[in-house]
Amino acid sequence: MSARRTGDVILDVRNISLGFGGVKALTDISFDVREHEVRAIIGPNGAGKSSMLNCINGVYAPQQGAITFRGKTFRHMNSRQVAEMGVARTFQNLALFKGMSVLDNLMAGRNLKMRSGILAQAFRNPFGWGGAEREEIAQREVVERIIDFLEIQPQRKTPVGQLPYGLQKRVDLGRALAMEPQVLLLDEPMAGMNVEEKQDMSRFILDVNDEFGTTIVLIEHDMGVVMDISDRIVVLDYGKKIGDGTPDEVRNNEDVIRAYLGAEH
Amino acid sequence: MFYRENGQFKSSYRADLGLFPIAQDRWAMVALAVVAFVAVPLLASDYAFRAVLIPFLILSLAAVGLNILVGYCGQISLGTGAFMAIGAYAAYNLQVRIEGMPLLLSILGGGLAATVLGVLFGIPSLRIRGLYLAVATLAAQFFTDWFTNRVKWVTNDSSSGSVSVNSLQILGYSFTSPAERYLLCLALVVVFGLLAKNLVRGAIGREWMAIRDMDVAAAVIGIRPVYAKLTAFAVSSFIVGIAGALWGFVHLGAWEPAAFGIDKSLQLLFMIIIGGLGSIAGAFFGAAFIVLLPLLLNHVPHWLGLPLSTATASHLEHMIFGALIVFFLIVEPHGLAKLWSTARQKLRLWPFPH
Amino acid sequence: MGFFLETVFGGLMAGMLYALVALGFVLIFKASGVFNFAQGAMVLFAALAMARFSEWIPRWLGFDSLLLANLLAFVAAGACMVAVAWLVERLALRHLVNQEGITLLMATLGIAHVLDGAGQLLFGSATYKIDVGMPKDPFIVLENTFEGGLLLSKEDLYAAVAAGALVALLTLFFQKTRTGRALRAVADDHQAAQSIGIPLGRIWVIVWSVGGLVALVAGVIWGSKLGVQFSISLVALKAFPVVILGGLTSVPGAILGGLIIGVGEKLSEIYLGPFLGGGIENWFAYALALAVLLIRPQGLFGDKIIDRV
Amino acid sequence: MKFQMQCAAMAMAVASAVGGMSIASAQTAEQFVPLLVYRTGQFAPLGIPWADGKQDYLKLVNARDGGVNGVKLTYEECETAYDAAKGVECYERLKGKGSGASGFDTQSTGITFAVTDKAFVDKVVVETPGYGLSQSVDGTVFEWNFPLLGTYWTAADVMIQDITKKEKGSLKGKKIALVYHDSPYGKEPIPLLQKRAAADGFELSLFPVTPPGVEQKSTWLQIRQQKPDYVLFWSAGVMTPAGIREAQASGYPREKLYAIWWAGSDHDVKDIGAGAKGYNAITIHNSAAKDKVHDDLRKFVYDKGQGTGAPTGIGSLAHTRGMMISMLQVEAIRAAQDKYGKGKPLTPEQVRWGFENLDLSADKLKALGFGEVMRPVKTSCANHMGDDWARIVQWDGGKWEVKSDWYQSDKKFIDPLVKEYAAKYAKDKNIKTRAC
Repeated sequence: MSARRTGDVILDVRNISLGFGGVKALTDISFDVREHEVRAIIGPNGAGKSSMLNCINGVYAPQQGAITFRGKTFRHMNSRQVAEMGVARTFQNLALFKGMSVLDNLMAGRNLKMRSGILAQAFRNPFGWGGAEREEIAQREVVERIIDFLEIQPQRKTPVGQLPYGLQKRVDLGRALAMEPQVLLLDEPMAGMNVEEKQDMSRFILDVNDEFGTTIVLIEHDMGVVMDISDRIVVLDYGKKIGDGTPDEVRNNEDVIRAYLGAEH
Repeated sequence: MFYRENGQFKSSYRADLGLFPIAQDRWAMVALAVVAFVAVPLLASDYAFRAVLIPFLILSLAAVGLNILVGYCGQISLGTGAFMAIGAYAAYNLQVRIEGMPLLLSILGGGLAATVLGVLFGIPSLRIRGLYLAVATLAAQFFTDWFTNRVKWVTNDSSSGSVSVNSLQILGYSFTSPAERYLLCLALVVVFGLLAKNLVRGAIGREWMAIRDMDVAAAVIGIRPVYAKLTAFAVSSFIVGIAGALWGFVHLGAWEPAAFGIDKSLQLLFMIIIGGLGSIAGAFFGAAFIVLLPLLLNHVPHWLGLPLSTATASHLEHMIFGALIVFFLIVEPHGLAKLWSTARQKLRLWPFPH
Repeated sequence: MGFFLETVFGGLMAGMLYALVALGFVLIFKASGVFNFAQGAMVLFAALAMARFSEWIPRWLGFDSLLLANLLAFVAAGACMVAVAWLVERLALRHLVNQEGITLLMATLGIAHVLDGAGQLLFGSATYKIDVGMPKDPFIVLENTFEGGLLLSKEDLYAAVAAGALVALLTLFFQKTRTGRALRAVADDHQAAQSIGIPLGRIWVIVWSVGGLVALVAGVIWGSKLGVQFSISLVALKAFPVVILGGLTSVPGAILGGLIIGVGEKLSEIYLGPFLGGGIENWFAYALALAVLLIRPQGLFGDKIIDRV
Repeated sequence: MKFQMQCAAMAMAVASAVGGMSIASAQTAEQFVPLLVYRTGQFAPLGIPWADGKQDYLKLVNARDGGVNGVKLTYEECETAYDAAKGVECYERLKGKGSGASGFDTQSTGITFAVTDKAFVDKVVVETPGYGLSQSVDGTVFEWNFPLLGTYWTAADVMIQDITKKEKGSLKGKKIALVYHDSPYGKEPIPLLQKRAAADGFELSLFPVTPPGVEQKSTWLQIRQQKPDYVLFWSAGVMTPAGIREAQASGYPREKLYAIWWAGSDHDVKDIGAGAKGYNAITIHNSAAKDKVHDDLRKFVYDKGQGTGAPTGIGSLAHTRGMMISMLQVEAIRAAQDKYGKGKPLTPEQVRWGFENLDLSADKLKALGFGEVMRPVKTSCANHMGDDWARIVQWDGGKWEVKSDWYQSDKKFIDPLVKEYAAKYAKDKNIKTRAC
């Protein structure tokens, strides 16, 4: 797989602990992510996978630990900075902008790249004075490429709220891609999909990983998929790390097996 | 039949990004512009101008402003009246205190003053949400009511706290006749309406809507809630402030603080809900609805020659108005704008159902 | 010192009445998620009904006992409020389930218009009298502690007691009765409540009726004090800061909030007002609430909101 | 976006056109009197009897004398609910009816502000007996305003005079408080009172009450603390009973309360009954008195079942005031007819002349049936108020009792204020004053 291309550590999570009031969501989690690899985080429900991503995104502020990104270390992240550093994210249960069209959702992903000030935008005009119009068009072109890539041309102007689930998942991915990320956090991108949709989605993910060399951190329940596409896997259970390694290593890890069987029985 | 999109292919994104992508719409707009700027001034009566068109225009503008905050950015405000008031009083002060201050500048100044207040009272929105924020915005309302009443300086030391403005002049040309005043409002409304439209369809508009729809996700893609919310408050209260200045200067001419009380705030909220949240056009629909409905209800007994006592009539008017509001919210929670667009969709395919 | 206590006491008395109105908001918001702007209109409607019935019923039935008249009038007015609740559920709420909070708020504004119109149409728009024999004259206590003693108004005292009693009653109702528990269940989670077979519609009618009765009591108290006229619908504006201060979903919040606002605005007006030119208590109440919200965005007792993605 | 505006325009064009038809129905020998009223909302309790009185008198004139020299009086009510914007709409709707509106009694300070501004352009009369802008007494600036019989300044002045009398001629070192509706209406008397305080050496303290004033505890606690010798009470609507209640609750003697006429109607105190015993109110007319006009009203209107309100309303303070206001309107028309031709409908300009040349002598008033109700009044080009007469009435727990003789405000305090403020207004609006 793409393992051969993996470079050195880009994202390094050290001893992260997070709690809400009394409830411990994460305890002393550490793992790293290498450039260009596909890194999976698995674990039973409530293992704290999403909370982990939320810490990386700066949605939650962990009580302990630090996160190092490209050598810069943060006690806790600030969403804006994270985004500027090129970390994008999709969400477990769709956090799309329901009222906006597919196009606008993706364009929103480009906002970081847009420079024209509020006045320029207000006085935007067909003649391109002030540059707002030109900028819109430039960004629009990028977005259209993503739309083609994800094959959602026909839905361009539909409000995402009206799209079928599978497509919404794609838009979610598209919005993340629009940020041209170096690291892409995917929170259960295939949850609730049928086989075909899953295949499409895995294809997109791998393409992204290959073509743009984007590093991918993936939370997924479907073991088949995980084992197929990921280079290394972190296993969480009840907010603790119980395993870390290549698919094969993880497959033979007692704790992991116990956790999963336990979770099933 | 004639309202068809097919055959109109967009060869460039610019074409597709236009305000009115469909040719028929563009023509309709041109026609409307002609009517609004030429036909109406020639045809409409004094009453229509002063009691209907001018208030309608000004309130539409205010509604556009409010809609940016509530409809686009999802921050409910019950204090719009306050921002109108600040706009009006600030404009008034600029007029009376600075010799030969151009009217338009005063009005803009009013807008800017309102912007400042708006940003100030927008700060809580960074922490307080939803209905809590809504009620909290009443603080702005009541504080301004008091402020404009109590601080003599605001009313240029008028003994009673009421103020009245002098004739409206721009570059020596004075707007006295209702038609002239209507055109003045129309011009300003069109200008600021278009600016607002530009904002909501651009990057900043997307930030606002993103915050409205899913603020966490918005933050994750790099939108700063602080910036988005405060700009929404700023732009919104700027436009509302302009509207307030017009309301005071053009519609009332002389006013007391009560003219911008909480009733006005609620009235404006009605307009955008009925007209359609998150739609510039909706603001105009809503204003039309809220301005016209009472008048029509009020005229109905006359037309039918019903011998209703004034009191009975206005009580019924109240009830019907309230009932209609509820009715509209039930049948079309997304407002008249939604109805309008659905109608256009249908028209596009007519005579075929799909 | 004596005067300070008088002020505080006055504040508490006023606060009790605000709490009473606020209670109506909270009950309805808890169970139906509606921020009921019509609460004020309901107070007016109830008070008008009470005032007019107590005037008409004796005439209809040809007796003249003030007590009896008031009792019957109270029952009749109560019935009116239940009817209103039923109509509101039937004609509005039922069709607005899971709409945005703001839409519901606007709907209640529409309802408020209807109630204002209907109330004045049915019962008239002049000033009417509610005479439940509240003593009006003040009395003095602790004369030997402070010079001049503390001047207290019996009316306020009775009003506050009545309000307090009602609150206690409601608390019992919620804790002890089956309906009460059902109401709380609904408040906590609509879907869940429905799934275990609690009929939402009926619950709403009940809770709006309770809201109506609270409005009625508030209406009687304010009405017997000021006379019944359109303006008493404006006491609702006094209750808003109370509601958000206490937390939209908390009954004890409404009570405590009421007292805090009551005392806060009186103290501010008397000790701060003179420096600002007076008339500040209105916005001060809101400023106070706002300040608290900045520290606790969900109000003193409201439920906390955590983002989950 | 413009499209919607269009819809509005058209819809309204229709609306106003149809509305216009009812205008068309006016025949030649009719004089139109617009009636701005508020029978709903906050101030309805005052507005209803007032409106009834205004309409009743017009009915009476038509029924008894067949109009003014044969010119029938037509009228139309328009509900303002005391709201400025609504008031403007009413004004616009009615100003053109018949041969033009004979004069607007807006019944509201706020509406008066808004309408005054337009009256200069439209050339219609704004009559504000006992309210409105106090400086509009100055006819050289306010050509179209007529604050007949009195303003808030004259009222405040008379109150002070009556208090001075009670205090054996000197207010030195006395404390007088003004508890007022925190709005232009309530603030109007302040400048006069400050002048008075300076001159008579009493201490004036101000207590604004935020509208609507349902809750005044803190105000009256302050009153109780500072113990002013008298309280002038500039309230409106629910603020009045609320205030009286708090006065009672805080043990402030009602005898020391002086209320402006809008807070001195029967409905303000009736239900409080004994609680308001001793409450003083100033009145612009001899409210307590009945006269021929009341009997005529019964005979020609109510007995025929054409009364506007309930017969019990007749003779109530606000109702009488309403009739008086209509009477002034009618007499203005009559005066104008004498000049511009008897039996002809008049334009607003012509009626204005009538207002400016009102001369209601004692005999004239007697003939009109108002002899007991009010004092003679004579307006002029410069003085649009005419003569101001007012007296103090007191609530004895069941009815109003006349307590004082007629007072007239002290011109040496009023006139300079009027001049000063009128000049300021003229400057702000750059109106060039007329010579009189």
